[in-house]
Amino acid sequence: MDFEDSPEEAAFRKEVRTWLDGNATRREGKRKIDPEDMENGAANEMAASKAWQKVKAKAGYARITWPKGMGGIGGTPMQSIIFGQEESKYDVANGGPFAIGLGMCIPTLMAYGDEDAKKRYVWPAVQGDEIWCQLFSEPAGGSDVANLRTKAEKNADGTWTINGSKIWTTGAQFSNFGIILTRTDPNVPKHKGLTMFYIDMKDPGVDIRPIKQASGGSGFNEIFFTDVKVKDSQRLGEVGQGWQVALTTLMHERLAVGGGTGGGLDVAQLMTLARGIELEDGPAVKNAAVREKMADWYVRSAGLRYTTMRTMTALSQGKQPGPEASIAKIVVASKLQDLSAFAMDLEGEAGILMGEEAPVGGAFQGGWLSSPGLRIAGGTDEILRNIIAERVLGLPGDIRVDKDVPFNKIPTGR
Amino acid sequence: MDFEDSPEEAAFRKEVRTWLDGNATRREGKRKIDPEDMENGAANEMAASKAWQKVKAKAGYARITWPKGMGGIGGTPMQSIIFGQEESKYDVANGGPFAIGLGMCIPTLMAYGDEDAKKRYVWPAVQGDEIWCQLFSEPAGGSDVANLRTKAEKNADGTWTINGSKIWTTGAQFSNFGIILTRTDPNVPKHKGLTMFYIDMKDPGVDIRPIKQASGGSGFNEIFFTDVKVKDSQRLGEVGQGWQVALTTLMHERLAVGGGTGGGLDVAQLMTLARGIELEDGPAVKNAAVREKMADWYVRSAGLRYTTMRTMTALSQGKQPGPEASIAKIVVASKLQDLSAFAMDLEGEAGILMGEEAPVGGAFQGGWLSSPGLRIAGGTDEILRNIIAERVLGLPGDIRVDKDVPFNKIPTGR
Amino acid sequence: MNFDFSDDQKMLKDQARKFLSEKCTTKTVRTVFEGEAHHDAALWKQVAEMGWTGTAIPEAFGGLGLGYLELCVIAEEMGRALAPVPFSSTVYLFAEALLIAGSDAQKKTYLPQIAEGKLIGTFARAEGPGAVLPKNIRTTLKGGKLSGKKIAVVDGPIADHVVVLAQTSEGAGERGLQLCVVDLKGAGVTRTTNATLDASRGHSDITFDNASAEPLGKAGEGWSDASRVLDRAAILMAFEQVGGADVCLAMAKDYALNRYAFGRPIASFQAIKHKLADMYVNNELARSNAYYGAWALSTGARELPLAAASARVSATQAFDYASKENIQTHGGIGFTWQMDCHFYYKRAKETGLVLGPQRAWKDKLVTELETSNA
Amino acid sequence: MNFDFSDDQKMLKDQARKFLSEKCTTKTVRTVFEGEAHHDAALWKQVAEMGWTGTAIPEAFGGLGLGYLELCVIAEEMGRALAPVPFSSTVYLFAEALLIAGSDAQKKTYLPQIAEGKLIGTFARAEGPGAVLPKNIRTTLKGGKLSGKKIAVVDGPIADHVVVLAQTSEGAGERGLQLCVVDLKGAGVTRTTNATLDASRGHSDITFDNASAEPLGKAGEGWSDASRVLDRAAILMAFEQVGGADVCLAMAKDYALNRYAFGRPIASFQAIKHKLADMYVNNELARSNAYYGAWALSTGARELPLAAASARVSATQAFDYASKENIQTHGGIGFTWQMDCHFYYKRAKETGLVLGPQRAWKDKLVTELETSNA
Repeated sequence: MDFEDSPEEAAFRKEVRTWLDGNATRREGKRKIDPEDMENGAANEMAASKAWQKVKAKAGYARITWPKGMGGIGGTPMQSIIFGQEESKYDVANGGPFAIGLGMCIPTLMAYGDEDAKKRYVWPAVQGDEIWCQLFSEPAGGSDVANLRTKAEKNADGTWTINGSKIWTTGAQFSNFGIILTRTDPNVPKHKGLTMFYIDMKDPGVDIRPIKQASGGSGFNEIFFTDVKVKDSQRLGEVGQGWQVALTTLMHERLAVGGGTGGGLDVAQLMTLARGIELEDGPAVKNAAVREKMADWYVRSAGLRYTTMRTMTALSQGKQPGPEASIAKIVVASKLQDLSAFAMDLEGEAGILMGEEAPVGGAFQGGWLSSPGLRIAGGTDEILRNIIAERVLGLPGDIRVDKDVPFNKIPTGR
Repeated sequence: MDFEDSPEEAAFRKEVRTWLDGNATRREGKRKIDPEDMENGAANEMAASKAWQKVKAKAGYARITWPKGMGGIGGTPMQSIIFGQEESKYDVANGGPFAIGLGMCIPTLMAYGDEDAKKRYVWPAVQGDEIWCQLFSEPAGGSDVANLRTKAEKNADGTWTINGSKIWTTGAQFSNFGIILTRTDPNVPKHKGLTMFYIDMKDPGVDIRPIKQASGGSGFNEIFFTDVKVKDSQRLGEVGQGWQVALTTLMHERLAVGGGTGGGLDVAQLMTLARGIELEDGPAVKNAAVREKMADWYVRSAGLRYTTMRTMTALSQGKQPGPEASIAKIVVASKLQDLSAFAMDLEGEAGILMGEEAPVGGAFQGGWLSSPGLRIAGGTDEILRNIIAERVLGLPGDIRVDKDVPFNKIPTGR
Repeated sequence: MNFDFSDDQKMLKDQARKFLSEKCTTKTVRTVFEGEAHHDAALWKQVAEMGWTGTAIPEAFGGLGLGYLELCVIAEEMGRALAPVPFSSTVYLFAEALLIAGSDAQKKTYLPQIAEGKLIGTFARAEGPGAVLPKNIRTTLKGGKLSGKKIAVVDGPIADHVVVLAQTSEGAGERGLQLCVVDLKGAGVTRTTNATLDASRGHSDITFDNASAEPLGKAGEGWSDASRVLDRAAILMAFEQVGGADVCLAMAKDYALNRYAFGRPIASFQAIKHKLADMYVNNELARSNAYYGAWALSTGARELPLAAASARVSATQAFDYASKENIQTHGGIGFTWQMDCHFYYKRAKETGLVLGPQRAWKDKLVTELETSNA
Repeated sequence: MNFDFSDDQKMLKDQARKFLSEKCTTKTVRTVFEGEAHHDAALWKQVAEMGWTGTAIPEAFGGLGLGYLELCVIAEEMGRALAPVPFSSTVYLFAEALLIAGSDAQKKTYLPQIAEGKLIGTFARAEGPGAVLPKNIRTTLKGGKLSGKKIAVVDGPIADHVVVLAQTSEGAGERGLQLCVVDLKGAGVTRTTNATLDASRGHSDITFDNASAEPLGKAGEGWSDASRVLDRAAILMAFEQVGGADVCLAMAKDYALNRYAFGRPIASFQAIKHKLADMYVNNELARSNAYYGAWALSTGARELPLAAASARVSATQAFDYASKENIQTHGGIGFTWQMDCHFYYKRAKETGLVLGPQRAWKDKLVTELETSNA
């Protein structure tokens, strides 16, 4: 048991460092970017991201596990982790806007698109010229993703017309293309009547509206489609096979979101706060109730950290990663909410203040405001527990009353 | 808003006190009885209970809300609460062994039995000469009470023969009679094939075996029935109507069990312990973590106490009591488990000791050992949450796959 | 035994609910939340016209002299409606401070104006993060002049007067503390509006630089006077919190019954059923603790401090849980700005901190227990 | 990066599981639990014959010299099996005390006997309820004579020798503390067996009345020596706890899949599914913390104290939760004596208290954090 690289890993890390030194500058501490800003596509950061992505693509570091010439070097998952660890020490705009496109959309396109499509779209996406988004969720869907109503109707000339709306789409406003899951047959059971397409997000029939969240930010969009025409060649997979196609895509999503650590707000910041606050019985950091909480949360954070190391070990041994991502989000989201609320309680009357006026620059208020979203996005706490129970522990799924029922006969709410 | 008796209530309380002074002696503190002992029917306590019950029955204080001449005075629920409050201040054996019989069995008999049966059984039960038990639960049943297999088959001569087993029966070993829910038709859906009887517990075909619990005590029994013959006149309600009859009985049960306060082990005892224990930062009672927990548990106990007062107020206004009983057990059972475990943790290495050697005479170890049972008996935490969700909040029941399915076609486990 | 509100009090409650359901919709709340104003002046005017601000003020001082039980039922409705008006600060804090520590003359000066709704008052105690302790009160009162800074004062931006906890002689700790009243429009007073979680209420830091202040109550009694004010306010605020928590449960229940997933209402999934059952249990316990507080407040019982701490802790926990799990029950849509869920999530936190954090009240509660079963 | 046990270590683990599944069924545990004996002597003999007691003891002292990672995998299996043998007391506590503070001669005297399974050892620290603090150690060591009383000593009834934390000069506090070894069969030693929660292990109070004792390590270093022993034992015990917690999850899962209510396995109800999911999450976190502890233990890393506290707290919480919710998942039958669920419920508490309560370890954990990110 050790935390050392294997000889091969060490060699690769060395190679990566050399390359990074030649193509970027190291930095101390965190790169200054506001994620909200990022999502709203602040022009300069976007430009920087695209530029850096291009450099990585040429060198084969954009998608390390992909084949040579496609932005990769046919590397191992461990190698991309190593690259990520090293890259994070340099002052570069690494990849925010490309994660979804390269992580979910392009793999789907590569699996189901025709040769022309791959020729046309993969490379521009890999080197960051074109950005993709994922259009699955709908207002009526939520946890029941397949319960979607956006229609794609086939026209006489073989083209399709899409009408409907999607929601919770990240980065739609600066995306060039998107993969969209549509209902092409409402007369068959829910999962059977779906078909996947890719569309041009700049189509005049696509209306993108940001969604303002309770936290004040607008990381997501709601999108309305009005008579959006797509060629049959933009279909990914067979008609009615959309759900199978979507599963390829979704496989990746939970891992992506699951990574979310709640902005790194954790026991360390709580201790910083506690050191500066006085309570009835002295400094908060010496208060037994505060110490008890710090310990409770620390062992959960540490447990997650070392669980990740177990996963990485599995990866470096060529094994499949486990269900850690689901664990991570369940643990992190509630911890963020509880820890932030606890910290605000320590702050007392000052706990309602936000921003610069607030202790620690309002870090805990920020965490508390965003935590309800983290408990929902990418799978609610309840769905994640179901996933662990069913996929990890092998317990039965919930009783399905909509099974084998034609979609247009499934009961719906008001 | 006040805690005073209404003039009528005050008058009744005075009358009760006078009567009690004339028939019993006041005492300080708790009466010394070990509930385990009680359930095992320690002869002397049993004799005392029967004697006192007889005195109350004659005076109409045995079942205050019942009619005159039947052990009651046609009183209000509030009046029986008042009597109970006053009675508890006297050194009398009040009613343990009769609670189930008079609270559940006899009311069922009075509702469904024939005149001869009422003549024969009600008074002896009221004045404590005969004890009744309730025979519904079965190993296969659990939370799904109606899922019972004990068979009653009709004989040519019109009598019935009962075979099967029941479990979790309180007081069976010293009961004279019991009401038993049986399956008379396995070919119809679960709830439709049941029939209720009352039986003689001294029948040679009735084999009573105590169940030893994880806590060491044996408050319950498992009972096996082998060819127990009963007359058709011992049937309560129509054939196939057993479930409706049982509901009459069960209505009362949860209230009965729900009252359980977990042996009164609460914040007061925790404070006593905390006053005597030293921690890293001084006396435990001054330790912030201990204080935080004491406050958390205190507000739940206080909340329950005042919820009971709201119920009593409703009663004294002639309204129906609410679902407080379910709330009480959910709150009390988990609190007992958590508070006991917390106290044992405070005791440190000494926390594993039991009985006299242990701090506070092992009160917390006792509470911790019995708490898992309290979280299950009379409705598990999960069932009680369902009850609150469905009966109080009006949320839908769980999806029922066994609905309309003949009993003998319902899937069963190994 | 009559542990319930009277029929008259229940009628008053129904009136209040009817009134607020018309005059104070969540649109009203949203307007203040998203706008520049720190309260809804029109609503405030009407609330005063209903006489609510004078509910517990004796008739001798221009109030209705109805009593605290009546004020409790109104508080619950204000809490349900998230009413964006300076009711709690003016009525639970400022008015009670005067009733507790004010001279007859002071009562005559201020209470009638409150009853008429002509005066918005508030209460200022904290000077920074952490526990409010006698030794941390650095705002000084000398010769009728007040200097120092108070933070996050509720309704500070719109208040006319404030009761301030001040130190009359450096280093004297509790012995030197005294309350005083300050006219916020007077010289030497600077207010900076805070950015806070709950924009449906206004808060501000207030700096005093030799501002004129009239003493309220005796020097050396400021700390105990303030505690008594907070005890009373905590009970009334607990009713607001219970009202808010009940709305969250109702919202979650309504949504869960009408939102379908997998062909069934999400209310049919145990994960949701049990969540709502837990909300119900917390809310009922909080309500019962609040009732006991109401009894103690209305009778001036010896148990008042313990009852206040219990009501405060219980109601804060219930509102916190109900408001956050209401969002969770709604899912993504519940976290959008356009839905109302977040107003309750934020108000739960605001009401939970503005009279002092749960932590401090728990400590106080146990102190009361120590003495009561000592 | 190789944060996993080696194939050899995994093979050893499989052997241990196979061996214990044959030699230590729950019937074995039940026999000790219900009988007079405080351990299963036959099993203990076989465990020693497997060489397990000498796993981490250097070959120079008659051990296998395999190392701590090997001991961790065996510990996990002992925990799964609830093995009623004095393994933790002899191997994690007594042997480690000697390795940490013993002279070469002392190691030569005792360690080979442990490796051969000829000696049962234990460790005695607490003298009463509450925190174990230097000033509370009243057992005195003077001129090779020990006097005082230790309570609830694990395996006390069957131990041959004990390492005792004693005070060498009254009132000296930590500066006067020293460890010493006592032969429990010697004069001046009285043992009273305790009635405890977990009858599958023996515990006793031990009174020393001028009993001969040989000093172990230096005077003044007893407290830090004891802490180092406990850190190591906590990590090894964490593996036992994780093993036990995993069995509880497996039992609950198996029962829930095969127990039908309302025509379906209870495992299909979300109340059960989510309960088991939470168990799984806790167990995985505890396992990962234990792995980190194993790394720190095997490398003697600077992070050892923090790693030990984290492993201890995490594993104690996981075992507590899994063992109590396993009973809850079983319902009434799970609370009967005849089922095995209660053995785990009780062992969870025993393991959670015997090396000191969670509370104390949490305090220690935060102290480590304070210094580490000071």
